[in-house]
Amino acid sequence: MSTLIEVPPVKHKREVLDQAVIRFAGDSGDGMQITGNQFTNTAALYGNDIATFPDYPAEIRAPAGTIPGVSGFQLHFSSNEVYTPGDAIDVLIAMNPAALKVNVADLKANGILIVNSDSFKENDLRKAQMTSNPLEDHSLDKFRLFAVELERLTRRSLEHLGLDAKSMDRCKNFFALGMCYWLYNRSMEPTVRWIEDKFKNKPLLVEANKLTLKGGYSYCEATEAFQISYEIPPAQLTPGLYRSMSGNQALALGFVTAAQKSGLTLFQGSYPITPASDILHELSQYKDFGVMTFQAEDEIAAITSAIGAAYAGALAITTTSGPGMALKTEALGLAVAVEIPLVICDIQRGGPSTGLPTKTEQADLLQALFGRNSEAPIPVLAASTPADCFWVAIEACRIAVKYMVPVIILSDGYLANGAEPWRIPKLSDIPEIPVKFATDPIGFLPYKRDPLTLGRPWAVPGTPGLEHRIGGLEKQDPTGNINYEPLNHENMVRIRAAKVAAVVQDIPNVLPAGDPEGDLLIVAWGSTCGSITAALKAQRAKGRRIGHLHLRHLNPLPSNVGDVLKRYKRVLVPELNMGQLLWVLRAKFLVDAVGLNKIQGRPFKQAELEQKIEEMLGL
Amino acid sequence: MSTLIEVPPVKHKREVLDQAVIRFAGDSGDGMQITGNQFTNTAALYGNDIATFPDYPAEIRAPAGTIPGVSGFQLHFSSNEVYTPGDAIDVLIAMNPAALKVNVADLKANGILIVNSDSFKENDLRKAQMTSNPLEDHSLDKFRLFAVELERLTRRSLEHLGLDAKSMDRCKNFFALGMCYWLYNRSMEPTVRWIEDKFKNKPLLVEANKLTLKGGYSYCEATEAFQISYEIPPAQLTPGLYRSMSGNQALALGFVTAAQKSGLTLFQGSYPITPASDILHELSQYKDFGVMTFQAEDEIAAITSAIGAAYAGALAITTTSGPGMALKTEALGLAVAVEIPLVICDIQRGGPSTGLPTKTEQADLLQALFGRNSEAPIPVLAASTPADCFWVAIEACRIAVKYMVPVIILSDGYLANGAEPWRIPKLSDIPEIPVKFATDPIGFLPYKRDPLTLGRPWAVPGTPGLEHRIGGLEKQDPTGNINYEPLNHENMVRIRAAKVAAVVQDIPNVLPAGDPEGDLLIVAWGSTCGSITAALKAQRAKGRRIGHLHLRHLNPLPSNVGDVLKRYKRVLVPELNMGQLLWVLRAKFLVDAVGLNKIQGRPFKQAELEQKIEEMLGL
Amino acid sequence: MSTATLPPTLTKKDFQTDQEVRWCPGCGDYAILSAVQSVFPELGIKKENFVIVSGIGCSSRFPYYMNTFGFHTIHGRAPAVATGIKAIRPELEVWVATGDGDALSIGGNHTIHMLRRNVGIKVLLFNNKIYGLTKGQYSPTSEFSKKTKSTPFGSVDRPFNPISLAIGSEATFVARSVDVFQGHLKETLKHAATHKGSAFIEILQNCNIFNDGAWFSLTERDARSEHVMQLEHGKPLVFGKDHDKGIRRKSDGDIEVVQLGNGITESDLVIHDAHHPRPSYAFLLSHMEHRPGFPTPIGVFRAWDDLPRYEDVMNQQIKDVIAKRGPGDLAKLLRAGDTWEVK
Amino acid sequence: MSTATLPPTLTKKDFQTDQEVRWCPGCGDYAILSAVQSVFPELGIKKENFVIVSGIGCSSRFPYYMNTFGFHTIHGRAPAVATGIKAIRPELEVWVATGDGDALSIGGNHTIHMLRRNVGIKVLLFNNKIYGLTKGQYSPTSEFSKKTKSTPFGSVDRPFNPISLAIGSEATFVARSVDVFQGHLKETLKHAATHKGSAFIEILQNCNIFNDGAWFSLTERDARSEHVMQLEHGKPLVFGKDHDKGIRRKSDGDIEVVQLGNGITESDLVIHDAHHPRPSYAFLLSHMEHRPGFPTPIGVFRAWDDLPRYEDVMNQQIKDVIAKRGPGDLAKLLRAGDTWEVK
Ligand SMILES: Cc1ncc(C[n+]2csc(CCOP(=O)(O)OP(=O)(O)O)c2C)c(N)n1
Ligand SMILES: Cc1ncc(C[n+]2csc(CCOP(=O)(O)OP(=O)(O)O)c2C)c(N)n1
Ligand code: SF4
Ligand code: SF4
Ligand SMILES: [Mg+2]
Ligand SMILES: [Mg+2]
Repeated sequence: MSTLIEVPPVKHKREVLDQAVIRFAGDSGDGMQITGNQFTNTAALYGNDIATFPDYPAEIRAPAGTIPGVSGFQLHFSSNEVYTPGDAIDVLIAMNPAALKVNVADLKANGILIVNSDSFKENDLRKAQMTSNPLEDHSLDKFRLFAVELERLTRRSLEHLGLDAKSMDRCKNFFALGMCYWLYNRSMEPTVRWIEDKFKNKPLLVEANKLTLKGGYSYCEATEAFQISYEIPPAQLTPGLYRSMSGNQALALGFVTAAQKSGLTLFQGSYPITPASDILHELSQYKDFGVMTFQAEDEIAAITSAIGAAYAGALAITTTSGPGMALKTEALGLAVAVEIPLVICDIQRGGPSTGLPTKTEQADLLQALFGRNSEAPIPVLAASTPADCFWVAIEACRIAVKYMVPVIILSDGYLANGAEPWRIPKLSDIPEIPVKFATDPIGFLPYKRDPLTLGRPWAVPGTPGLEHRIGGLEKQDPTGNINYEPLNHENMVRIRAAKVAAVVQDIPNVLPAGDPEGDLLIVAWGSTCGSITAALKAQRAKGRRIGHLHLRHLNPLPSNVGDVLKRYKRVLVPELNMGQLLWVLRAKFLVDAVGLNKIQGRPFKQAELEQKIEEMLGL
Repeated sequence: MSTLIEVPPVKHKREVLDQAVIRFAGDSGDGMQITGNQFTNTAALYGNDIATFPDYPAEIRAPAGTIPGVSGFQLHFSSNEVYTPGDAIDVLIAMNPAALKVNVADLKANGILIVNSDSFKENDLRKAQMTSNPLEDHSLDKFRLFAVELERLTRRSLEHLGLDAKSMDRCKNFFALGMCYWLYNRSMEPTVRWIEDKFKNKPLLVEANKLTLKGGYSYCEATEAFQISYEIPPAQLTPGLYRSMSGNQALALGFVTAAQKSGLTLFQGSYPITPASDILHELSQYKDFGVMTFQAEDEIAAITSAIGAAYAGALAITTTSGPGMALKTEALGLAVAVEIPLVICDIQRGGPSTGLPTKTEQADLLQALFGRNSEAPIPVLAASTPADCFWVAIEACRIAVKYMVPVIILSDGYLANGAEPWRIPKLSDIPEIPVKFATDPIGFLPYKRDPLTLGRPWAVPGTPGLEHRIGGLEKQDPTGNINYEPLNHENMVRIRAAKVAAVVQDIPNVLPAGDPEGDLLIVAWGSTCGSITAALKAQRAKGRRIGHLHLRHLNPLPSNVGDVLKRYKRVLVPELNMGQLLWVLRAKFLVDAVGLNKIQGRPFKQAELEQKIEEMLGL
Repeated sequence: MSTATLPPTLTKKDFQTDQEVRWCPGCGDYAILSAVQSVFPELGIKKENFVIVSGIGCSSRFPYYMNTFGFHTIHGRAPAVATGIKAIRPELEVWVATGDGDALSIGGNHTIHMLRRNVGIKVLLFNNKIYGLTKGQYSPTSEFSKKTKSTPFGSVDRPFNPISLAIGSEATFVARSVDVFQGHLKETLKHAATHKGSAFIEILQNCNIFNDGAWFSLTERDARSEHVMQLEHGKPLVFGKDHDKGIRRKSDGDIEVVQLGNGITESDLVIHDAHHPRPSYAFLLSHMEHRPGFPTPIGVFRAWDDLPRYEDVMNQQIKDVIAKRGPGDLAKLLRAGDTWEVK
Repeated sequence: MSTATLPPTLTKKDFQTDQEVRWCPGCGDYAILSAVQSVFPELGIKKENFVIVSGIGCSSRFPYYMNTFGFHTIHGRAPAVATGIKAIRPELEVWVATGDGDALSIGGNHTIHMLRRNVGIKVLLFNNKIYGLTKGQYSPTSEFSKKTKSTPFGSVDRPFNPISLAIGSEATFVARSVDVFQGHLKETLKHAATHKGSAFIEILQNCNIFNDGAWFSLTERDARSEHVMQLEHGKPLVFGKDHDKGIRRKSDGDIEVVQLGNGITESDLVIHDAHHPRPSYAFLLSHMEHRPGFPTPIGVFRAWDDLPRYEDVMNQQIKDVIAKRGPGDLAKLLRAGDTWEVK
């Protein structure tokens, strides 16, 4: 039924590669995130390992065609294991001059550059603040440039459907996507399915998008455009069922799972903020799991409502990003004082203040550790990959209810929006989270502690005979009555600290990746894991004796960290901040560790890490 | 005219002492703070060196006679220099059983104990949860107990005046005060003057209070009560004019002085909170100095209104305590980002959460250093004695306007309410604080920096031609336009850090007290200064080679701290927290310093410090 | 009600704790405590189902003295904490004890949002027109030019009228009572207890230490009947020692004070309609005392109970989704979207 | 006004900046920007004396596009920042640009306190009934059961009526206008500019990306005159395509919609009194649109200018104290209280 552009098949070379990095870049209105996600999905379904890096324009919807409006999506797919979205790119799709300008520096020499030549008119160039046309001025000579009239070709594919011009132009990203599918020999099937589902009530749009997609594919097939196409065979991943997973999605699923495993109702108190809002969007869909989401009037109400919910017996969480985290700190102190379970997610972003809301950074570690009045220790966990967010969410909930403490999870913008393949676990493989509410009035005291965890009883309102009062004033141990005596206070401060320290019981000893001893240990946390893993691999392949310790537990630290540090001559701490874990390690272990610090709202490149490693090894 | 109780003079011994520690303790309604302040004033006017420690009951006005209602005031006065209010007490005045119970443990063996025996009836004992009467059960045998019927004697002194019983009883603290004046051979003159002024519109009360005061004095003179009295000669203080000064008062005066020296209007945005409220109370009286005080709806409005005032060209401050500080952290990030001058005072108190509002603690240092989202460095200063608060306030203002930065001042409950003699400076000895508002539109850029301080121009609204926009998003250097470019962000983060680091220019090298090198260096900050000085003196007198470095600048640290640390074998860091400066020193200098940590809502005792010093010296 | 469902009979004593009450002797808070302790046993609610949540302030010490579940939270945040409790346990009876500073200064935002959402919480606002706990600074209800610790030359702030603010925030139940009017206070509390949604009760309270006599013009024996008007649903708006004054509508919709007699009878007066579905009538009453010659109304200004409670809607939505979709299948959720098998 | 005191003549262009305007094409914010840029030159105020303060949100980008002093602060805090500016520099013309989330959700408390204090700030509240910047969550003005990103099954919150809330907070100037009614918007802005104290202007604004058409029932050509009623001081409350409907008082003080004609004339209608010293009349109007058949009023609900501005009282107090005591003598202050000399 659908009329494809019929073109005779052309002969071309086909090359087999390990991996490729492709970046789609265009205006925020050009659908680059969808395009990227489609390619990702197709690659994942095919069996490649993947890592993605969506790079949204900053908070504002900038005018079409301008530099601030550029939206990008990068995908690294491979027949080997993949750790990062890739430093340099093999293929860049640039939908307009602004997208070209912002992204071309990352394209490898001789890389493939597909541009929408229809949008390189004078007006377009001006919006991107370009004085000459790069398609004509030879500035792109070192690339394999393919200037394709995406608009004209798309319109031509669709002219028979009777769509208006705007609707036709909206399809052009799929023309580019079709071209890329051809280039990497991919099936259009998954995207076709997606189109059919997405527009199921709009048959005309189904038709249009499918036609355009196939148009792009056929265009390559028909013309001699590329002369070559690539084959990237599936990767050897651990067997299992996989799906692609972003960090925010994984957190949401992790919390739902923890709720189910603990038999508690999940309560989320939250106030929207980039890049944390998606957790709220996800969880608000899970009403069939009894999930209660409360969009509060501000971050303070978000956390205090969660404290109320926890007090009433819920598995309570609150999710935010840096500035919102700052607003929650007074209430965090209350959670510490009343010793109730609560999980706080901070999806870090560039700062200070409003900063760079859509960019990533790891600069809230010290805030998480110390950002409260007085001595108010809290366990802190950090996720290291998008999919790891799932497991960290579950672990945080487990610690919170077991020790009756608030627990902080640190993620960041890069993890939140980035995706990777996730091996879907069997539910039965995930241990239950045992929860015991206090019910027995005999001998009940609100601050009588479990000798192992030092946790106090969770005595929820409505339980006959357990009526009691708690609050933020210092409490007598174990009655919970208000008490201002000097020694009681010291005792309580030390108990609260001991309780957090006791969480170490649940933390296995850490084993560095790479060499178990040697010349250099890289210690890191959070989203830098992938780049470091890649750098480590490359450097070890060159015979260097280095290890990599990636910390999931930042408070308390695993008990053998000090020992591990001693087994290496030098210690490097790469962070997307000015050296925060570095401080912790130096203070705790008096180790003369060195920081590699990048504060650009972007992840490390593998090359940056390798350079620093070599520098430290005196190479 | 006034009818004193006529009694014949009795012979008694008089002993000359170096020093004494006296504590007045009673119910919050018993006027112990007034009594203590009167004795302090008299001692100061006489020329003794002094240190005081008022110990208020916790935030609530507890029922009369109960333990939580006990209010205390301790005074150390001496003919030598005084550094602390004293560990153990020589004389305890206990107005009721609860006051006795709470305080008697600190009374030296053979110390003088004056109790109001009229309030040791069964009912009184019950309120203090005592089962037997200590005046009868020999539990006080090791003290020199003076059970005085304060109520009866007071009433007798006043019966001719026709006052009601309640009003008469309210005078009884002055009977005790009169006794103490006799005991230490002090003139009643200053207190008589105070009474005359205080009650100037109530002649009957003037009469009653004077009579009671003199009644107490005469009682001692007449009876053989004490047999002995003491003489504590004046101290040799630096010549000059003195007054007694508390920390909160000193901060207020410091800010007014800084305003005058800079020619700026002082704006205070504040929300009441113990123990910071008195700064607001003080400054709100100084309207004749053009001081503008704004009692905001909360701490967030307090700091953001101050940010607005600073933007508009005021010398802006905001004052609070721990929980309020936590609420200000998001706005602190804005102050860092927009680079305006602002001084934030955190009068630390016991925590976490509401904690022990009237007790002291030093546990907000790490909050001050790191309690904000992302990289948002701020200079931090700490005052070390009540009078030092004056100078710290001025210095903070100087740094703020010179570098265009927010500056944090840390004080605490002990400094805030404690008092010491303050040598009143000559105004001409205090340097001006130069301020230059930008006025010239030519070449004006909001983030064009002074090469020395890295400060940006202070361009206040209303200045023709300087219209510009600032905000919390990342800004382009030096235009101030919004900018999300990776390298610009890194550059700006590093400039903000460099600017704070540049403050070191204004920080003189530090010189430890005591031995310039040796076996042990004590490093400390804040209100522990006095106790450490006293301990140091005592230990050095025993021949020990120790030094004491007391840090006023906690960020940046003075540039020679690392060098000083190296000159001692070991380093001890005593703090009223779990080891916060300790962290900083260990992280920065990799020094294996050891903490002495007390978290009891009270200052160190000299003896506690000496014990730890000796332990560290292996004695 | 069949006797089988009757909860055990409770008495005032059951609601008293062993904690020493730490308010100043003579503080109006005692009277409020006593009234609440008297009313709770009459509500037919099990003791363990009461939760009292408070912020910080003298008034916020309230939970310590009630032998129920109690949560003394942080300054201003009680309504938000209580909302979390109610969302999870709608069957609990949650009361908030708060002060004029706690609820209207730092906590103003949570108060107004709780009211607009109609969360089923009862709020007792102890209005002493001062910050008691921090020893006497002016509050958002203090009168203009008041001299306090922080305003030695008089405050420059115009106060909120708590009733007007609550009505402007869409409150469905708004009432006022007075610490020393024990009978009236108890009745008002009982009425509030029967209200399903948010109930906001301003209680005029004397702080005899820092603001003694703030309400004397209403509470002193002789002043009382002249300056106070009791609102009763269905009854005319009458006040005065001899019930000789009333409130009448003018043709422009405004109201005026009239002297009864000389042809003016109670039938000419405004009949109080607490159940009016729209808020403007209650708002008109709320501003009355600012006008010369007008009395201060006490009682229930507004009790409009046609609106579902927030927590019920929240929980119903979950039930509806489950009814429609079936209870969530976690294994399925984890496998949602495009998946692929690696062998 | 003598020509000597006339400021240099400014034009709309003087208020435009070189910064790219980064709102979505078609966003109602453009129209508001244009109206403000048109009105400012007409106010006779020097350009450097304008300060625009904002919080965070699409609407809060406003200052970047105005060639005046501008301060893009943090979410919800603009009124507090602006209060600090006004206190120090009462002569500056300070406008706040804010959104329904910024001003009424996180910033609700600062908004109501600024209004009760009557700080001389003009607040432009861009009400698009959605969180635009964070991509489409419901806001405190979103209608009940609205489906948004964060409420896929419909929101369970009842909205604020911004006008009612402002009046409940003692606002002295309250108005409403609409992005696309340029003439009306400009007139309203001008009126606000002449108000001494706090001026609160709700501007109904279309977010064509996340809440397109939120106000279509008022702004679409045919709907307009049926659903919108323009308030004009001293004029009867009339609306309808043919000016054939009006608002009349009922005897119980309430209002009703009447059809003009058949003996009912404009003289039977309520005459709009924006200057009424008491707020209840304005409050009555503010709730009108919730009732079936009633129109949505736009224009100035209340403009009562008899109250001094906060910053003026603050500064006057200082002047008064100085007048009485003389300017403070610092040397003397440092020596205050008991002093003693050590020789
Ligand atoms: C975050 C924070 N800010 C300030 C305070 C200090 N504080 C405690 S209670 C209070 C005001 C109390 O006034 P109100 O709510 O009227 O209660 P009252 O004592 O009069 O009953 C203040 C300012 C605090 N505890 N926490
Ligand atoms: C402390 C903090 N919390 C949350 C955010 C995220 N945030 C930015 S704007 C906004 C809401 C914007 O809505 P509105 O005020 O209605 O403005 P609009 O974009 O619709 O004009 C939110 C939640 C933030 N920037 N800071
Ligand atoms: S200070 Fe006032 S409100 Fe607080 S307990 Fe005392 S009398 Fe009551
Ligand atoms: S998201 Fe909505 S409010 Fe924001 S700029 Fe776009 S259209 Fe305007
Ligand atoms: Mg109060
Ligand atoms: Mg909005």
